[in-house]
Amino acid sequence: MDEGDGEPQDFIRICTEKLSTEEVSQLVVSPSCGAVSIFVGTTRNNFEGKKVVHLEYDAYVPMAEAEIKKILADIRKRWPSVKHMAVYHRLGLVPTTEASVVIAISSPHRDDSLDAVKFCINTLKATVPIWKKEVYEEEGSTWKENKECFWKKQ
Amino acid sequence: MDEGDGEPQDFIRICTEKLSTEEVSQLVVSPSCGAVSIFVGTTRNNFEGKKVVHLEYDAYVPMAEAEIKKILADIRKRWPSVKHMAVYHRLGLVPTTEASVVIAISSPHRDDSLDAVKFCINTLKATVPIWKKEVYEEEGSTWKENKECFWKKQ
Amino acid sequence: MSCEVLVLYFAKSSELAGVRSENLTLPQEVTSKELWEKIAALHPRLSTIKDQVVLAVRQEYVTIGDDVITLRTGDEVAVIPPISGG
Amino acid sequence: MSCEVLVLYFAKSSELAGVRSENLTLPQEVTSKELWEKIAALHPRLSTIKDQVVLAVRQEYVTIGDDVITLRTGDEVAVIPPISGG
Repeated sequence: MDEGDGEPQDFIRICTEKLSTEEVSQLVVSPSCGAVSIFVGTTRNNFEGKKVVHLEYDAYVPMAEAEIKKILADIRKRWPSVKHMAVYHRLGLVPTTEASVVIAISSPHRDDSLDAVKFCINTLKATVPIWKKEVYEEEGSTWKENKECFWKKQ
Repeated sequence: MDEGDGEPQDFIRICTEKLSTEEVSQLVVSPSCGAVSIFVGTTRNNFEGKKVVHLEYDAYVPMAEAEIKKILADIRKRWPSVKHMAVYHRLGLVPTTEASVVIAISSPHRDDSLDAVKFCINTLKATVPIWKKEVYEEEGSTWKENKECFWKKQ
Repeated sequence: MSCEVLVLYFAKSSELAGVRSENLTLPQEVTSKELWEKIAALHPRLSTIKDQVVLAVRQEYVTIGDDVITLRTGDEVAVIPPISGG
Repeated sequence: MSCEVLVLYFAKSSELAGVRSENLTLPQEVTSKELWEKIAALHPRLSTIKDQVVLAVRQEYVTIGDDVITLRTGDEVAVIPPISGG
């Protein structure tokens, strides 16, 4: 069924540059696939009524890349039809409304890539060592904590 | 919770121009939303071993727009937190690997837009009067039929 | 009483009918089954898709059956083969 | 027997420790609880996150408890506060 698009590929990038949804989605397009599903996490401008001016991301980069690799390996086991996958995460200062994360996955049929994208972002939030600090207009800042973080006491 | 991004908006377009994932996703970005979920339907290069050279889309345009509007209204009832929605469908000749449909939905939290995108593409395939013809390299062409088409005998 | 409606054909139904659209004079009160039979009589090749087709009247789906449709001059009727958008 | 490891601090743990990384001399055999206590003794402000933290040893998560870790000179240990990526 594969016509000239070779082996499944994974693309992982953790960088400070602005993320392009187009660029990340183009990475996973495949002539044998009818579906590309994409999730874009964008930075919100408010939290509990406080205005957020920007966000700042920190990461344990080599471990974050290793944990993302584990997620993608797990996806290949759960959804063997998945073709290409790309996970891009931005670090440093991210203005509100810009993307902090872009995940794109291609598959011959849409259910697999839709479900795999959902699994990928849910697991990323639980296991990948990346941290977000909200900086507020009024005063101060907060390091956020994902409710999905796997060792957090519920 | 909404900071400067006004009322929820719907964007529907049926056109012959090449679709841009970036453009469609930008339409739905909102400062009050942390999530944009996107589905891109791309044209495959093969069907049962036959090489597809291109696809040709026909539509009953005003009714297709009306049916998409019904889907979006339904999504607003099922997922009231959904913010902006965009559904772009391409018509005419579409080369393989290019997008035939792009759906983008924003929401404050990711589960709503992820689930809404899945519902949107599933329902679009069942109810929106658009038709796809695969043109094969070897010979002939076929009008495809979605298995989701609501009146099709199973 | 009859009226003049615009009948539209798409995709396979257009290929079989050999036409994209035409004006037809039809009764004002008609079941969807009678409506389909009148259209299929004009374009016999359409009979090959008779089990897969629905109609749209004024851009709303109407499955083929015994429900009575009220038509008015200027109405749009469409012959809708199985869809394949997305 | 002791060895020299590189200890990394991120996000809130870096703010509390006042440092991004440092070399520490640590025992070769140590439970993760003892490892955390040695680090927290050097940076008392870290105790405010003691119930929320895990460690990473050679880039693999280690929850704080009684399991024994074997360290070697040159190993990377990280103090990992609750994550918030995505």
